[in-house]
Order: sequence, then structure tokens, then C-alpha cells
Amino acid sequence: MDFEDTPEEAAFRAEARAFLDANAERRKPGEVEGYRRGQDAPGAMERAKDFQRRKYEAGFVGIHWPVEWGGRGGSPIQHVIYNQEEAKYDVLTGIFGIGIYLAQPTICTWGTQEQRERFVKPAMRADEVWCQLFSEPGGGSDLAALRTRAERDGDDWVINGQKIWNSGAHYSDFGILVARSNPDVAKHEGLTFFILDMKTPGIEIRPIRQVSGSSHFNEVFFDNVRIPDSRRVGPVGAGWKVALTTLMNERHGMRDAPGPDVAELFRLAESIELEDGPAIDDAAVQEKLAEFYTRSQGLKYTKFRGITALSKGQTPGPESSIIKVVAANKLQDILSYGLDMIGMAGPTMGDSMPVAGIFEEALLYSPALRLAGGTDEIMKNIIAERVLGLPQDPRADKGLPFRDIPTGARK
Amino acid sequence: MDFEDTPEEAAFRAEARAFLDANAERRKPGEVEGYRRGQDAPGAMERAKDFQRRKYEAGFVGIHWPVEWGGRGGSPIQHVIYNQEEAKYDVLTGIFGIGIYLAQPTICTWGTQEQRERFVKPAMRADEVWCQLFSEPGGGSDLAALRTRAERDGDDWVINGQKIWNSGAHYSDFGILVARSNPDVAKHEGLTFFILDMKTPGIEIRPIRQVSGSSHFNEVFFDNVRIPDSRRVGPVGAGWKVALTTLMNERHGMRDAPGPDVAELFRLAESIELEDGPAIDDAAVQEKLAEFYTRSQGLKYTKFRGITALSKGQTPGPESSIIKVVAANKLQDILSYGLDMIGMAGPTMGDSMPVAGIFEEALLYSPALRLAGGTDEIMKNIIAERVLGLPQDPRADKGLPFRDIPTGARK
Amino acid sequence: MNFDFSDELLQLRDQARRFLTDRCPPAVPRRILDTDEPYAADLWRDIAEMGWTGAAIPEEYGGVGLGRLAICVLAEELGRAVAPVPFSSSVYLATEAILQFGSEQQKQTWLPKLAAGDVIGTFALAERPGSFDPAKLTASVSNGRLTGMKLAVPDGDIADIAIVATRSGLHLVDLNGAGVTREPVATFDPTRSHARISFSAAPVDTLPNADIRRLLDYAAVPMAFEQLGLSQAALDMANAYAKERYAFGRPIGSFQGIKHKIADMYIQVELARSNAYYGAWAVHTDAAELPVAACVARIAACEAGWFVTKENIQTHGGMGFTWQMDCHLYYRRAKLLSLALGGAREWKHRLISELRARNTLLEAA
Amino acid sequence: MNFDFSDELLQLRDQARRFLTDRCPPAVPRRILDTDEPYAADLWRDIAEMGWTGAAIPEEYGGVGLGRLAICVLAEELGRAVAPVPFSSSVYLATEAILQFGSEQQKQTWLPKLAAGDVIGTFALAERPGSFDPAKLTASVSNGRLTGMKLAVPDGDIADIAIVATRSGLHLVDLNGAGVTREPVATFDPTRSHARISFSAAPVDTLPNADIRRLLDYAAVPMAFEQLGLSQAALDMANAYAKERYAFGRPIGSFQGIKHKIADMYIQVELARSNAYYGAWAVHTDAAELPVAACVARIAACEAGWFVTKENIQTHGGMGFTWQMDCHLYYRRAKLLSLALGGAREWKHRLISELRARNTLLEAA
Repeated sequence: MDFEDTPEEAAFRAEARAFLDANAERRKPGEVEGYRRGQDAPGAMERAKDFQRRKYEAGFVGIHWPVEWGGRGGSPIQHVIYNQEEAKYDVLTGIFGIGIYLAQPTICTWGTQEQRERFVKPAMRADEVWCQLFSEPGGGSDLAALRTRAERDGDDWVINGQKIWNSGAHYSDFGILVARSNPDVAKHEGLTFFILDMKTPGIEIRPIRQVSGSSHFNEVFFDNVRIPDSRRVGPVGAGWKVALTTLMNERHGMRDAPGPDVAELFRLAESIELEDGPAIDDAAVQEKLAEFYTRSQGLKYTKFRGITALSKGQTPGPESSIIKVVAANKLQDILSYGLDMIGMAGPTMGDSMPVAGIFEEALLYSPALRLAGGTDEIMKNIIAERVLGLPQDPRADKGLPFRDIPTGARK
Repeated sequence: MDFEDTPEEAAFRAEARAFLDANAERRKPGEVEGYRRGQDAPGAMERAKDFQRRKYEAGFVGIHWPVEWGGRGGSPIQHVIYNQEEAKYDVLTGIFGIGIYLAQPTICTWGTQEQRERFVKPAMRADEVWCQLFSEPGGGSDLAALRTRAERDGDDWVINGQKIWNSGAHYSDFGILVARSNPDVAKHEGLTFFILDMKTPGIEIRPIRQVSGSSHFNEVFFDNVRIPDSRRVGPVGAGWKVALTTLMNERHGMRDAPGPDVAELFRLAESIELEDGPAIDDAAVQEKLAEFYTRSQGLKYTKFRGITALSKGQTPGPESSIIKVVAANKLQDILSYGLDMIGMAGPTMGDSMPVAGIFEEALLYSPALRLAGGTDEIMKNIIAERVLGLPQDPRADKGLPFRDIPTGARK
Repeated sequence: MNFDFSDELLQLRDQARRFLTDRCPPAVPRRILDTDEPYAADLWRDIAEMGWTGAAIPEEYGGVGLGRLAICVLAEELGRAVAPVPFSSSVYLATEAILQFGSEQQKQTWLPKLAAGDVIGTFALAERPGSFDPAKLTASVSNGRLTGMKLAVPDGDIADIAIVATRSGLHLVDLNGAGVTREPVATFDPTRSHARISFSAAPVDTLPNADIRRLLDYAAVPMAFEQLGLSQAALDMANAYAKERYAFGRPIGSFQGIKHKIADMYIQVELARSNAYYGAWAVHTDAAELPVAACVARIAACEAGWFVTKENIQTHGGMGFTWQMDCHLYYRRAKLLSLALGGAREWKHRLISELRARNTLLEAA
Repeated sequence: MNFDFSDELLQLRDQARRFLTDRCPPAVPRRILDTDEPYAADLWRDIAEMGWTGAAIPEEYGGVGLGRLAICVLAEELGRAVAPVPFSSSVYLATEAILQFGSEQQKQTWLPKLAAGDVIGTFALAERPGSFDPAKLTASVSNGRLTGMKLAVPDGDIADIAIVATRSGLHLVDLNGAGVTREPVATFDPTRSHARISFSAAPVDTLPNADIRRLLDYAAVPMAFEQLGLSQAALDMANAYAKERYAFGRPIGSFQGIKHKIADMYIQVELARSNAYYGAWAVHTDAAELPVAACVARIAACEAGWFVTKENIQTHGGMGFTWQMDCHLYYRRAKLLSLALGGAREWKHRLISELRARNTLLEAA
């Protein structure tokens, strides 16, 4: 039982670090990264694309992909090691994630040889940026209930409808889209998966303003948008199975909640005064800190256990679902307790506040972390069904043709 | 907004107090009543019956019942006032509750005139003691899934099967019983309700040992037990509707959880030493105490709101369901925190422990309070459906004949 | 026992609810959120005209003399409507301070103007992050002049007068007068404006016999009702959505994950309501238990407000964190109100001190 | 990184599980619960024969020298089996104390007997309700004689020797010797016996350089594994029942009220497991972080144990609180183990002291 790299892992880590030292700047120690700060800074996209190209040339994109996909043929643990190192540097690579880690594995698994040759390498090099067009306003957790229509017209498909929770449609070159090609069969059986050129006429993109005031997501409207059949991925009607490949990759990550954690709560408690002196000397504050610290450590070592499984060549399963649920709820608990300690001054926003105002900032974005990428309730269903083998919820929509599934008053 | 009686209420309270002063002894102040302590003391049943007879003669049984049932024709608030006063005295009346508050209102509502004349008054006078035979081992929260059979044979019904969670079968004269008279119709439609003479041959009573080691409940087995049809209550097949009258009366009460509450946790915190001095001076202990105190006060004033509604002539609804859920969970939280404060000495049972060992005792009986009379989950369903109007859970057994409802491996 | 509001007050509540449903739909706080307008001045004028600002002020000082229970009733409705008006600052705090601690002349001068809504008052207390300790205030008065700085004063940019706390007590300051500099500060709830206020030898009119803790106790009760109204509104919103929104072919409220969550929200709201009523009884009767009642009302209201408004967002799923849905109006305001007057942590600490000072109360628990 | 047990230890775990499934089914703790038998002496002998009692004792002292990780692995399995044996007292505490603080002669005298299971050791610390403070112990040693009283010593009635804590350190006492009076005490978990022990000028053999806190840290880690095994068993039991028990025509595990509860139980167990592994790493490497690692392992294990065992009862409904179902075996033992070594509250307090003493660790959080 140790935290050390094997000799092979250490060598790979050194190689990654050498590349990063040569091509990026280290983050300052103790710097707290707010939620998606930086992405909207001027010139950020160009710098990001430039770094991504160098990362690709150095062989650090698709590390654990087979060589036939254009990958390095390395191990999943090498991928983790590279990411651990990269996280210490001030680079922005998340925006290419959809293209590289969601779209291309789906295309490689289900697409044609032509599609693979056309799309994989440009995505890896960040020559082309991708976005995802799955969720719909009426769907929510019931992703497969999507209503955007795909109707065959000669060699084309004609798309009409609306998607939501899209990241980056405005700067993306391509999108992966799932649409309903047949409403007369059961929900999961009438879907088809497409690659959509985002410059096609008929696409309208409207940013969604979030509670935090910023807009990280869009609604995307389709008005007779045409997609050639050659851009279909997988068979007609197999769209759900194809999309599952994408979703499995999406849920694979062990996602933490960015924002104030126990270290920041400690710093806060050291900096402010309560009734009887510094907050950090208050037994009630200490007890809370101890509880949060224990939860944070639990998450940290749960991740280490996952990495160990990878390192042994095992595939980490849905166990990692717990990380998202615990981290997002912990963030809300921590920020609420932190604000409570700040007291009457707590509502004030901005860098003049203790710990750079991140508690106040987190108040506004933290609710999203319990929803995006699967709500707490969906994640618990996943844990219960896939890890613990508990039965599924009864299905009111089972076996019904899609158009007959009850939807309430909603149209 | 006040806590005062109206003049009429004050007069009634004085009358009740005069009766109680003349016929019972006041409890000592600060006395903590453990869970059902006292019921098993020698001579307790005789003393209880004697008091109950005097209570009946004085007109304090069935206070809010119509005169035609043998009641006083008083108001529900008078019933509450009498009970508030009685709670200050050392009397044992709970064992007659099933007969008086569950069986007789059901018989008065659904039974024949003969049944009413035969049974009501003896129950009120405690000449006859009653018990309830509803729950079954395979049923649990799904009470209507009961399997005990009632088969017609001439003028009799023949009962075979098994009941559970019965209180008092061994000292009861009569029982109210629901059994399945027709397994070929839907679950709720094939039940019939009976009055069972507990001295009938074929009844076997086995005490159930609880986690606390004591046995407040029995299993009751029926082997060709015969009930004359004249002891049927309501029509054949209407047993579920009849039982609902009983159950409504059962759930009416605003039940608290007996055992250590915030006052006892205070006393504990005053009596023991932590790292930095008396526990009561520790900020973390204080914060917990404040949280528990706030919850206890919330319950107390929720009850006052319910009493106010009664006093205004309104019928309190399922709102009171929250009291049981909150009280039972609060008890578990308080006892766990109390034991944690006691620390390494915490496991020791007995009066030598701080606050008379009630924290240790409560550990063993408290789980029952979250289950008996409706589990937390059922209570939350009741709140959600009946108070908030949320939809029912999907019913896998809907419309199926009882014998075809899936039961898993269970027989 | 009549542990409820009188029929007259229940009528006032219904009137207030109808009025605010009509005049303060969510579009009104949204207007303040989206623009530079610091508060809904039109709504404020209407409220004053209906006598709400003077509800607890005796008729001799230009009020309508309905007493503090009326304020509780109105506070619940203003909370429900997320009303963007300085009612809490001006009524629960500035007016209450003058009513309780003002000299006859101060009352005659200010109460009629406060009752009429012509003057907006506020209360300036906090000087630093952390909990409130009167002994640690640094703003000070000498020779009738106030010097010091107050952080994040609610409605500090729009108020005309402030009751300012110093170690020596409470002082009435004309915020439009000499020696006062105000700087609006951004908060996470822009539907209520806040300002940092610096005083540099500002003239003051000191309130005799002031007691800061007592003022906070009196204010905590209507504040608890405002929090309660807000929580009830968020619960109602979640409940309605859970019925109408379908997923997997059935309403999301038929899934116990959502259904039991909403039951939990209801439980929290009911406990907060019961404790708020206890607080109302205590302010109404000026009971010795007021400090305890104020603490439990405050603690339960803060707990319910946070839980219910965050789980309302969760119930709404992805839509819940969009600007377009109203969930965030409740969520922001609930946290704002739970920090105004100091957070629950602080009131828990206080509750235990009060309980230890009066052993008998515990028996009644 | 290899944040898992080695293949050898995983094999040991499987062996232990098979052995205990066979030799310590629930009927074994039930036998102790229902009779006057204080512990399962037959099981203890078998365990000793398999070398478990000597697993961490070097071969030179009669052990098998597998190290402390082996103890962690065995502890998890003993917890899962709710084994009614004095393993924690004798191995994590008495043996560990002698290993760490004993003189060469003390080691030579006692370790072989402890390894063989011929001598059962225990640890006697608590003298009063409340938290542990070495400075407040009243038992004292003078001229090599111990006088004082120790409350609720686990396995105190069956142990042969005790390591007794006083303000001056740790002392080895022959419990069958002069000056020792033992009185069994009833606890809420009769599957493990306890005794009050009075010492009246009992001869002691003092351990040089003893450190009580260090001993508690070392013991907290295998104890966390024992709690973990127990929690995992209760989770498995709830999970199995939720699949086989039907209500309303379907398995109760298909209702989200139960399903999400079991997911929450799983989450707690996983977090406790991860923290226990961290503790194992720290005892194994004798890391500077041990005090912190012991605290988090302990806190997470106590939290999981309580939540999982009480919700296992809840999942079982009415049957859950009958004597006949095994739920209560886990529930009693979980609370017992969470009080042995002091409750979570105490360890939280300690954790923060430790973290403040070593600022750098925080960075790694």
C-alpha cells in the first residue's frame, strides 16, 4: 500500500512534466480556481488551441486510445498521470473535451472508416472544435424522451426542434446530435445519431443566462436544418445505443466540485472573529471543519482507489458516481457554513471579501453542480441499480410508442 | 394570539383537575418516563382498570363522542384538555386506547345496533379490554396485502393465518380483525372485518422479543378459529373501508417519542467533562443543543397550532404526521449525540449512568418509533399525497386479483 | 388556547396577499435585479399608502396602531412576494428602535415620516466579517459626532436616516447630512441594495437607553416571518412543478426521490412556522421569553429558508438554475435574510446563553 | 500508486472471510447475547491457532510478522462477522502497547503469550463519563503499586492482563493478581463483555516511554476497519432484503425512498473505506500524518457505522427491530465500537488540533 509511481509510471510522469514545463506556466500555489473562470478571457481560445496542438504533437492527446484511432496506445493510468500533472499548469483544455473524449470515441466505435479519417485527427489537434446536442427542454433526466425530429428527405435528413444545455455551439465547428427519426416506436428505439456541421443554415444559438449571471450554456434551435445521410453515425434507429457510448464516456470522469473547500474554510476561520475570539478557536467551527475535512479526505482517497484500479488494469465502474454527488453537496454545505460565519457582511460580492469572495460566488453556481451531468437523484439511481443491483423504478413509458407516452400538460 | 383557555375551557380544565386530584397521584416533576415502563409492574392492570372505571363514571371517557354512542357530547378540545391534565398524573390508560379509540368508533360507524349495545360501554368502563389484529408478517407497510383467510361455513367464518405487531392479545377480551374473504378480487376489495372473542379455541399467542429485549408485541396464529357471522362488522368485502375508519383514528394522535429530549441532553452536558471543561461550556455541544431545542420547540408549537385548530372547531388533518417523523428521528439524533458525549463509558446500561441511563435505553427502543404506526417513508408519502396533493406512487398491483400480485420469492 | 392570528389579522394577511400578487409578481423583483433601480419605489409608495409602514406605530405618531402582530403578518406576505422594498430596514429596525428607545421628541420628529414612508430608515451595525459583538464595535461618537465605517448596510444607499450602533449605544444619523459617504456594494441578491457607509464627524441624535440585542430580538421575529413567507413560496413552487413536469411518462412528483424531498421541505416550513408564531406571541406580549423565542424563530427560519430554496432549484432540474426561472429569486433572498441580523450560528450561540440564564424555560421544552 | 492491499493480504482477507463465514455465522454472537458466556472461547482459540493474534508480532517474539496491514484486513472481517472475541482489546491495544512501548523483557515475557492467544490483554483508560484527558486521570501508581478505578473496560472480565493508563503513563497489570477486583457491567451490546476494574495497590510493570495518544491512534485504524466490515455487512443485508421483500406488488428496493437510502448507505461506506485505507497506509509506513489519518479514519467509520446500521433496521421495517432478525447485532456493535476509544466528537476535536499543528497537510486536502 503506497502512493508511489511504479518505475514506468514515474518515467511517464517525468516525460509529461518536461513537456508541460516547456509549454505552459505553473499555477501559483494556493490559487483558487473559480467555476470556469478564465474561459471567457480575451485570446483564451487561441492560446488554448495553440497549446492543444503542441500537446497533440507531443503525443499527449488520446494517450490511452488504440493506435488505430490515432492514439498513443498507452494505459488509462498514463492518461490520469498526465492529467494530474497538467492540472498544476495554467492551461485551458476542457473546451476540447467534448470533441476528443465524447465525439471521437463514439465515431470510432460506431462510425464509418471515412468518418473516422475525416474527423478524429482534426479534433485531437483542436483544428476543429465540437459540441454536444443531446438534452432538450422537455427531457431533463429523461434524456431519451427527446423530441427533435429527423425526417428523411432523399439523401438528407431534415432536422427540426430544439436542444438545450449546449456548451460552445457558438465557437464549435461540429456537433453530435441525437434526434427522433421514428415517433411510432418505443422511446429508445426511434432515435438516430448525427454529426452536424454547425455552419449549416437554419441553426439558431441563444445563450442561457444562469443564476450566476454568466452564460455557459446555449439553447440551439433547428429550423429545417439539413444533414447528409453520410453524416449519420450508426444505423437508423440505433441512436440511443450510439449515444450511450458517448454518455458512458461522459460519466467516466471523477468530477470534483470547483470552489471553496475545507482549506478555504480553514483560511476563513483563521481570518475572522466570532463571539469569543478567532473562529478557528471555536469548538463548533472546529467540529464542522473536522466533518468537512473527513469528507474531503474520503473523496480524495476514493479517487486514489479508482486510480489504483486503473493502474492495475481494471475498469473503474459507476462507483465514481459517488464523487460527484458528495462533492457537489459538500460544496453547498461548506459555502453555506462559510457565509454563516461571515455573518452580516456575508452577502457582499467581490475580491475584498475574505478568501477572495469565493464563498459568495459559489452560492450562485453551486446548484448547477448537483444537476448538470446527472442530478443527485439520477446518480443515486445509478449507484443503486448499477453498483448495488437494485431494481429499476417502475416504467410508466415501457413498451409505449413514443407519441403515446404521457407528458402532462406539456406540449 | 395567546396560550390561555377560553372561560369555558378553563372551567372544563378545573373539572378535570378536580377529578384527577381526587383519583390519582401527580407525577414527580422532572421525572423521565422511559418507553412503556410501568406497564408490566405487578398489579398495574388492576389499578389501571380501577382508575378507568372511575374515569368513566365521572364522564371523562369518550368526551368528544356523541351522546348516542355513550359519550359526553363534548368538543375535541375538551378531550385534549383532559389529556393534557391526565398526563401530569401517574396513571396508565394507554392499554384501553385500542378498545375505546379504535374499536368502538369503528363499531359505532359500521356495526349493528346490537354490536354497539353489546360492546361500547364495557370497553369504556374497562370491563373488557381490546386488541388489534391487522398487520401481517408479509404485509408491512402494505397493510392491505394481508393473507389471513376468512372462509364462510354456515353461520360462521373460519379464520386461518397469522397476525403480527399485536399489543395485548394475552390480556385482551376481544380483538378487531381484518381477514381476506375473497382472494380472487383486487387487493382492497376482498377483505372483511370481524370482532373476535380472544377466548375462542384455535388462537395461539407468541410474544415477539424486540431489540430492547422486552416483548411489547405478539404474533397471533389462527388455526380454524370460528367467528359467528353476527360478529362481522360492515358488509362482506368492505373490510378495507371499515379498517380505514380504525386507521384514521389511529393516525389522528400527535405522537411524540418518549425518552431523552433536549432537557435531558442539557442535564447530561452539565454533568460531564470534555477536553476543555464542562460539556455545557463547549461551543460545539451548545450548537447541537440549540439545534435540538429549536426542533423540540417547533414540535411543541406545531402541536399548539393543532390544538388551536381543534379549539376553533376545525379538524386537524394529516399535518400531524410530521410530529411522529420529526420526533422519532430527533430522538435517535439526541441519543446518539448524548452517547457520543459520554464517550468510552457510554455503552454501560443502568441507573448509575448519567441521566438514569435513558440514553442507553433509548438506543435499543428508538428504531421502533420510526417504524411502528407507519414508517418514515409511509408518513412522508402521506404528507406528500394528502397534504401537498402530490401523485401516488405507480401501483404494480393495480387492478390485479389479489392472488396474482407479485410477491417475490415470499410465500 | 388561540395560537393563531386573530380573524382581523388573517383578513389583513389575505388583503396583503391579494395586493402583492397583483402589484408585486416576480417581474417586480426581476426589474430590480436586471436594472440599476435600487428598489421598487412605486411599490414602496403604495405600501406606505396602505398604512403598512405605520402598522406598528401608534396613532398619536401618525401610525395605524395595529401592533407588531400586523407587522409579522405583512412580513410573511412581503417575503412570499420577494418584495424589493426596504420594509425590514425601515420598519423592523429603524422604526422599532425609535419606538422602543427614542425620546418623545425623536418619536414626534421621525415616526410620522416613517409611518408615511416619506423617510426610509435603516440600521447600521456590522463593521467586519464575523459575528456581532457590541464590545468590539469601533465606530464611536464623541461630542455628538460619529466617526467610523459600516459594511454592507441593507438599503444603505436609499435610506434617509440610519440607526447606527456604536459601543455607547444607538444613534440616529441623517444620511443625507454632513459627514456621511455612501458607496453601493454588490451582493449576491441585487434585488435588495446595500451600501458601505463611512461617517466622518457626522452629527448624531443619540437614542436614550438603547439596547442593541433587544432591537435584534424584536427585528428577528418579523424577519422570521419574511423568511417563512419566502420558504412557503419556494415550497409551493416546487410542489406545483413536481405535479406538472413529467419524466419517464409520469409526473416527477410521483418519484419518491422528489416526493419525499418535498415532504421534507414541508416539514421544515411547518417547524419554522410554529417557531415564528411563538416569536410573534413573545413580541406581542413583550414576554420575558422573547430572547429565547426570537432565537428559535430565527434559527428555524434560516434552516428552512436555505433547505427549501436550494431544494426548489434541485426539484426544477436544469431549468432551476436558469436566470429565466424564478427559483433563484427565492434562493438569493433566503440566504440574504439569513445573514442579515447575523447568521444562524450566531443565534444558536446566543440561544444557549439565554437558556442557561433562565433554567425554568427548559422545563417547558 | 497502489492504494490497495497487496495480493497476499487480499488472499488473507478471502481466507479470513471464508473461515468466519463458516465458524462465526450470526448464531455465534447470538449465543453470547443469549447466554452468560462472556465470549466465544472456541472461536478465539481457532483464531489464535491461525496466527491472527500474532499477525503483527515479529517472529522473534512468537508472532508471524505479517505487519499491521494484516491486522487491518483481519479486523474488517471480524467486524463483518460481529465476532464475539476480545481481538481489539488484546491485539490493537494490549499487544500494540507492548510492541511500541514495552521493554525488551516485557516483550519477551508477554508477546509470545499474546501471539498464542494464551493470554488475553486489554486496555483500561476511562474513569468517568466524558472525553479522555490524560491530565485528568486519577488512577495513580506509587512505589510500583496501582490504585484507582476504571469504568467499562472492554473484555475486562475475561482478560488476563491490562495495560492501564494513569497520568504517569501506561502500566502492565496482571488482572488475576493481587489488588484487582473486577465486576462485570451490563452494556447495550452483550456480545462483548465489559467490566469495572478496581485496583487497590495492585503491582504494576510500567511500560517505558509510553504515549497514550499514540496508542489510541494506532488502535483507531484497525478499529476503523472493524467498523467498516460491520457497516459493509449491514449495507449488504439491507441491499439483499430490499431486493427480496415485496410491498405493493414490487420489491421495496424499487421505491426510491428505500433505493436512495441504500445508495446513501453505500456512499458512507465507500468514504469510510477510503479513509480507513489512508489510516492503514499511515500505520503501515509509520507516517508523520498518522494522527490525522487515524482521526479521519475514526470519524468516517463512526459516521458510517451509525448511519448504515440504523438505516438497515429501517429498511427491514417492523421485522428490523425484532430480536429474531440480525439487524440489531450490527446496530449494537456499531455503537459500541464508536464509543470504544472515545466518540467521534472527541476525535473531531483532536483532528483540528493536529491539523493546526501541521499547516502543510492542509494543502494536500
